[in-house]
Amino acid sequence: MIVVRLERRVATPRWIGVAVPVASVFAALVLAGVFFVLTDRPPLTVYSEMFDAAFGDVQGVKNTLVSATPLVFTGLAAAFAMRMGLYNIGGEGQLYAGAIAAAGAALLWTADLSTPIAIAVVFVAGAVGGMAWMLVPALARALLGTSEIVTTLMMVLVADVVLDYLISGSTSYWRDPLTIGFPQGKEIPDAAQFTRWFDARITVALPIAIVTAAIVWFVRNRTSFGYGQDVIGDAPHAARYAGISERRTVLVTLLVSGALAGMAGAAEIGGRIYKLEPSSLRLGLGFTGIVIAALARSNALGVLVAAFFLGGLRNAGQSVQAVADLDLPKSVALMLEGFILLCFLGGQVFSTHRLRIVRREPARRARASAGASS
Amino acid sequence: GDDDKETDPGTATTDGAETTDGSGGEPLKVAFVYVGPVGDAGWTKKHDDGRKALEAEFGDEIEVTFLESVPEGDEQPFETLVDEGNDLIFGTSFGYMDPMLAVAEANPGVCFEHATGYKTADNMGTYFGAAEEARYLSGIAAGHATASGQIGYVAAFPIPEVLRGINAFTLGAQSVNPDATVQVVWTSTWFDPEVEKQAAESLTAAGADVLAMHQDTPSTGEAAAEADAKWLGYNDDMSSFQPEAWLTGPVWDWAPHYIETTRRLLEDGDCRNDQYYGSMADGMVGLASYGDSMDQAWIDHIEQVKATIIDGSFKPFTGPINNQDGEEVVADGESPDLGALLGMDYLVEGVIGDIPAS
Amino acid sequence: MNDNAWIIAIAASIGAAIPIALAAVGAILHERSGVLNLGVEGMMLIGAMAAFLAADAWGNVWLALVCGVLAGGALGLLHGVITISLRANQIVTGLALVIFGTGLAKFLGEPVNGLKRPVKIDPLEVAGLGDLPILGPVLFAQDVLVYASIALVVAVSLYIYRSRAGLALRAVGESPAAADAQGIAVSRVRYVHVLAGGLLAGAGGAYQALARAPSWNQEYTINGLGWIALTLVVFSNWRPGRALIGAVVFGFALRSQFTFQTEGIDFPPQVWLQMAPYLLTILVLIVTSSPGARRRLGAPAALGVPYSRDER
Amino acid sequence: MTDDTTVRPDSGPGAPVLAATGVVKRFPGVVALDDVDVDLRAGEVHTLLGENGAGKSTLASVLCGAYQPEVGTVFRHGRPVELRSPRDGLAHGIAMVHQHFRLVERFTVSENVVLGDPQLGRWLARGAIDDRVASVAETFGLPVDPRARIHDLSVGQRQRVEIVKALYRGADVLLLDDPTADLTPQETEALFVTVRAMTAAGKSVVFISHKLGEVVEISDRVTVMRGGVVTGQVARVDADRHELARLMVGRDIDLDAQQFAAGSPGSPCLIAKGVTVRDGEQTALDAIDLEVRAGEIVGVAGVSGNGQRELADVLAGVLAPTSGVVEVNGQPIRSARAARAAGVAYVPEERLGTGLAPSLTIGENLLLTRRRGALVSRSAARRDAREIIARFEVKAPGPDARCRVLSGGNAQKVLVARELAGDGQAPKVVVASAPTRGLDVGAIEQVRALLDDARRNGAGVLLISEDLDEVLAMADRIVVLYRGRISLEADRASADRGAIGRAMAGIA
Ligand SMILES: Nc1ncnc2c1ncn2[C@@H]1O[C@H](COP(=O)(O)OP(=O)(O)OP(=O)(O)O)[C@@H](O)[C@H]1O
Ligand SMILES: Nc1ncnc2c1ncn2[C@@H]1O[C@H](COP(=O)(O)OP(=O)(O)OP(=O)(O)O)[C@@H](O)[C@H]1O
Ligand SMILES: [Mg+2]
Ligand SMILES: [Mg+2]
Repeated sequence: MIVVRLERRVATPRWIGVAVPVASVFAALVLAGVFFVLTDRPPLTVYSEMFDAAFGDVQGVKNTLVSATPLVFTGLAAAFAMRMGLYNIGGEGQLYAGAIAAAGAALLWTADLSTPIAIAVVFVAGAVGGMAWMLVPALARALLGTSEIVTTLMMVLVADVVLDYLISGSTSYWRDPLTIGFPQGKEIPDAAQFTRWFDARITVALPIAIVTAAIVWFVRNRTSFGYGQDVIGDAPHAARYAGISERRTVLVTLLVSGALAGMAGAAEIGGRIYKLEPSSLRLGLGFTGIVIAALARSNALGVLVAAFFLGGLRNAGQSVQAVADLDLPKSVALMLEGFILLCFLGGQVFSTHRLRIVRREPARRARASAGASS
Repeated sequence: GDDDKETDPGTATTDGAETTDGSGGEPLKVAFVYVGPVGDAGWTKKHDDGRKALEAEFGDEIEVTFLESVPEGDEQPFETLVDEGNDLIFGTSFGYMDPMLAVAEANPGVCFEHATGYKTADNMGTYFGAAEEARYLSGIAAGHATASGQIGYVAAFPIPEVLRGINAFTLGAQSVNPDATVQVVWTSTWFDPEVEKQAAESLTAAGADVLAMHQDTPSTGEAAAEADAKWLGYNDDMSSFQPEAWLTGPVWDWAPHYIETTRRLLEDGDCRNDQYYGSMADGMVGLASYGDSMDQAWIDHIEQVKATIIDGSFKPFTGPINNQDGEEVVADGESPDLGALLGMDYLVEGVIGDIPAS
Repeated sequence: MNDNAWIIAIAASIGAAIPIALAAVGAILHERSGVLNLGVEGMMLIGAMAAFLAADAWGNVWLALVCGVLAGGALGLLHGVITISLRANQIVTGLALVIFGTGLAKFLGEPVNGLKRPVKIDPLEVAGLGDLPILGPVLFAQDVLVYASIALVVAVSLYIYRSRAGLALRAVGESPAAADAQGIAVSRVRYVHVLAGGLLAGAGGAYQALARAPSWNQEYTINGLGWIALTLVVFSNWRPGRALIGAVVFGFALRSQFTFQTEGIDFPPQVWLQMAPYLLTILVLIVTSSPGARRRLGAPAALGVPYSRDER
Repeated sequence: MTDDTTVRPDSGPGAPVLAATGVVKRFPGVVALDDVDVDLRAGEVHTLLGENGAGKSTLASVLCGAYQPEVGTVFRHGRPVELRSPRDGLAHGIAMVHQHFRLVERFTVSENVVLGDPQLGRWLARGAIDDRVASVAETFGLPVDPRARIHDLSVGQRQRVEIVKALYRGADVLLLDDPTADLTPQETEALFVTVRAMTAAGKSVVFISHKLGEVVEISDRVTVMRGGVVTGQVARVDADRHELARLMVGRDIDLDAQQFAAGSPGSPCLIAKGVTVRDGEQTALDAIDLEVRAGEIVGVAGVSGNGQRELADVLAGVLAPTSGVVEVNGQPIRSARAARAAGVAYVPEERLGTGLAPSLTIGENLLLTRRRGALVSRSAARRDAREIIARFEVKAPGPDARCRVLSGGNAQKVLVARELAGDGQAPKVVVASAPTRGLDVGAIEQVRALLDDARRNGAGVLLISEDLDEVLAMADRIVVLYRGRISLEADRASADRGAIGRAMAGIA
């Protein structure tokens, strides 16, 4: 009898690290291709159009960079926690909270400030907002061991309600009292609106995102704190033994994770939306951040790559609608994203395991060969 | 594709800067940006119907694309459309106002038309219409149809556009049934079948036997049908959803405006930048088909009032009009100007329910 | 005060609770086996979409329901393959499933977007009892799936707590190694219940599409119901009966905001009603985190942990 | 590679009830079982004896169906059977009590017992089930409350539940994997009574252990394993501890290990006063007073589970005592950091998971107890790792190898080297828990020499070990820990084996 088993690899060959993701994406494209064929769209044309839209020309790349910017922050937020075995599922909510705080701070304080200080105010406020939204889940996890997965998720749903409440459910500070049409947020002062570069919406948020990624990488890999995270993530007993405070590390890690997601909200407010605008914030950037962290295997520099890739995919979904003849809905990007993710997650096992075909001798023959008398 | 960039060598010289020439050269590129999906059965669908009519009208002379489910407040979709060489861009949601204005100011060579807004530029106009005229007529239908005198209104957000609709509707109902009351519940949604159905159910539970609505889903009709009540739709002719409950409802027809605006650019190179307010007279606003439960006498009455609205001899908002507190807001014989209409911030006498959070 | 309005509000919240309750009960079975299910929203959407497409194609409401259920089950099975056989991270896989389900439902549902629901599951008056005061509308004027769902909740409760298979299910979720040593096929138990979770989420989605939403809309037909179902799973401490009650209370909390409006009552503010279920769930989680409470309450002990007999 | 003493499966009278031949089982990177033959006769207790990692658990798992061998056959009553899962094993009347209990904590005793029983009705009748479980337990003199929840039970009670589980399923072959590891002497004795009752009832028992003494007491036959091969098989009548030890370790060893010269103690460097540790109702340490002087080794003897782990943790600052104080050279110890700062080195009982983080590299693990600033240098750690690998002959692929892949002995070398030789300065106090458990002789000698060096350099050493011989060979003074109290204190010179043994067993 032949049995196929998964067996843990003793060592992971280097090529596996490249081959598995590449094969996963390829498998995803083939599987999604089936659905394109079923709906009478030539898959290769679809893919080449999407690639063109996202990465094909300067404008596409610019737009992709713009889409990728907030994703870097939310990706870092998820990755920073995930690498030590914590799951911040609530990046979406922390992003809203960060946006609320950033918009509020910008409205309150930045009118008379110089641009660099205004930028700092926006980002610091965003980080504080995201951190505040993480406070209850982080404290509950650090002090009581309450699963952060569900609490952070619940906080997303709460943030969603709050966001609507501030703009269309109340006459809050964020709402523009002068608008006579649909309820809208107040526009933040010019000083807090990030300058655009390269004739695109690329702003200071992009370099800040890249520097943040580098800092996160440094903290994870070069500092004592990052080392403590590694130890706790791997062996909490060893951490206790070495006098590394699990409580403190978990608390700080989750709060920083919340702050990073909040910075995504700040980047959106200062770099793109300029006011608190619920429908414009609700793009699932926080949830996509978790996906990015998974694709990047929690590596801060990998987050940059994965964010660029998914930013491109989203951007392609938006643009490809306008391609005549293909009749592609916007949802194509989401569908592809789903296929790629599932294939990637399913394929991950092959970087830690290999398939082994075990041929088991049938009992009778083995007995005969054992030479027992009967 | 690449083909349209290759110009026939023979016509290359004559085909110069005149992109809006319309004959022979590149087609005029027109784009639409929708807030919902094209199949939302309401607001976006009507705009998309307008787009289709536009394509049918001009055929090869124009090339039309659209983006759907585009979040508000974001400039990128408009920039992308400009980059793709569009000459005329329609944005069909209020929340596009500021992004469109910003992109319009940065791209003076492109024409923008924004629905429901109030900000304009040299190359950006707005358009909307007097839905209150059709609202008033549908109020007449409700006034006739209600037996209990209790009418329900599933309202969206407490903004002038919606308040105008409720008030016109109430005045219409009271014109045939002076004791009729209009109970309002607010959903804070434009499109949420579940929430809107629950809101509608709460109105029938409170005793309403006719329901009107201001959202894009036919949920209110479903709730009405389940409670044996009557229903007035909005946006599109929704009669097919619950024919037995259907009375009528205000509908939009954006096609004439889209065709006219495109024609001006295509033929005269004229980029509209006015604040256009359409009406029943010019076809932007209309009344949907009448349902089977409408009495012929009611229909005749409505048609008669409709004629006076179209010929301009009657305005739905004609004083004296009192607000909920009984204070006079429009004096006898007067009618509010466009500015007052667009900024309406009160509910008239006979409406039950508050304006929340304002 | 109009008593009738409140009675009707309660009756209506039962109908509104059904899709959530079905999905929540499914997720309870799913998670009782030790596999975390963050993908409910995706499974519901796929179920709703398949039911609608089938209704559109064949016009038979029961056939459509079956298609919705099966589509949800297919997604459940996919979840099983990736998390049980391929041992992928259950948290990320669940979220991936939401993205996948949403993307696929939107993509495949594109042609019917905005179309009127072709057929409908209608309320069933139980032999005139529907006209009884108070009880009539609440208990006897619901549709057949409401009764079926209530029966299902009872059956699932009995199954989990009183049956041999339920004992095995709980054991697998608490300690797969213990169950394995006693001869229980851990992977099979997990697959069966992950599938059940998908089927029921599909049923919830299908019900929403066939009984509640008047037309198919990719963005709004499900619109967060899956997350609410997940909230209920945690809130109910993985107990089906409490999840059903929770769903009705939850439905009522949202529904009552309109009855407050028609009754002219200002309190409580909508925003609190809307946030209450989530804040309460956080509170429940925190309260049950104490070591004492955790011994009896709380998530299945092995929730989220892949099992493999010969790997340590 | 089998000894000629090994018995082949046989049919006919007196035939083995369970046997395996030619079993090969591999794990990634390890051959856990290499052509192993074993058999079990009706009514006997057959012990598998071997060091950590010898393959005992793996073999038992093959016999009960939990693992499938790559090659080899399992015979039941002389007939080949294919056991694809524990379910097949149970169906053939074979049940295993695992080294780490397999109990559902939130379930009641009877729920755990009936779990997976195919004969159980479709619906559970709790009363009837409880009665059945109670009656099975009674038959073999195993008192358990069927309605109690597992999380309320002690280790010994849990083990009884495990055995009841096997008996309830009607197993007549029981595989007990290291059942005495965490038991008190009384509990062990009670277990032996049960085992004898079972064999008297015609059941057969495979007993796994690495404790020579109890092996000789309970077994009818002993199969000794080392490195995945059977190195010999002995009947009880012939059992000789030296011979068993030779088979187990692979060469002659001197059971009365090499004696170390006594030190010359100075002033007290580690002082514990009235240290009490309570966890809920259980008292792990009860008002312990202890003093270790510079330049001496104090040996702590005792059966594991009598408070050793808590004592070590408290002294190293890892665990805060409920009451009492610990001082090192006059400084109070209130945290692991404070202890490190005061010069305490600690080799914990659990090397992988506590002493070392399994997924981190050797280099990274060297950083664990070093003084760390805000930044860490992993490259410097890698240099140190290279040095340690060379100096202590650690068998490892390199400094970047994850500690998970090191064998037990090599992992221990890394750990001890870090604690005793690392960080540039010699420790002032060393707390070492079971530092040589499961190591081969060469490694044992190296580790003991390091401890002796520490003493010579003036450190006060607390050596906690289950191995009385080790304690007697190394310690200047001996204390015996029994149920969280010090039941005996003696100088090496005056130490009497018999008295110590009695103190360990709590016999006054
Ligand atoms: N699940 C597993 N995966 C990988 N290697 C394993 C596994 N189980 C056992 N091994 C390896 O197989 C060998 C034999 O292990 P086994 O657990 O059978 O030893 P043992 O004799 O029971 O030891 P102990 O006395 O420590 O319980 C060891 O080298 C061990 O590292
Ligand atoms: N999980 C694992 N992954 C990879 N390799 C492993 C694993 N476990 C053990 N090994 C390898 O298998 C070998 C045997 O390990 P094991 O723990 O059985 O050694 P051992 O014979 O007990 O040695 P020692 O006497 O030093 O404890 C080791 O050299 C180690 O490299
Ligand atoms: Mg073992
Ligand atoms: Mg070993």
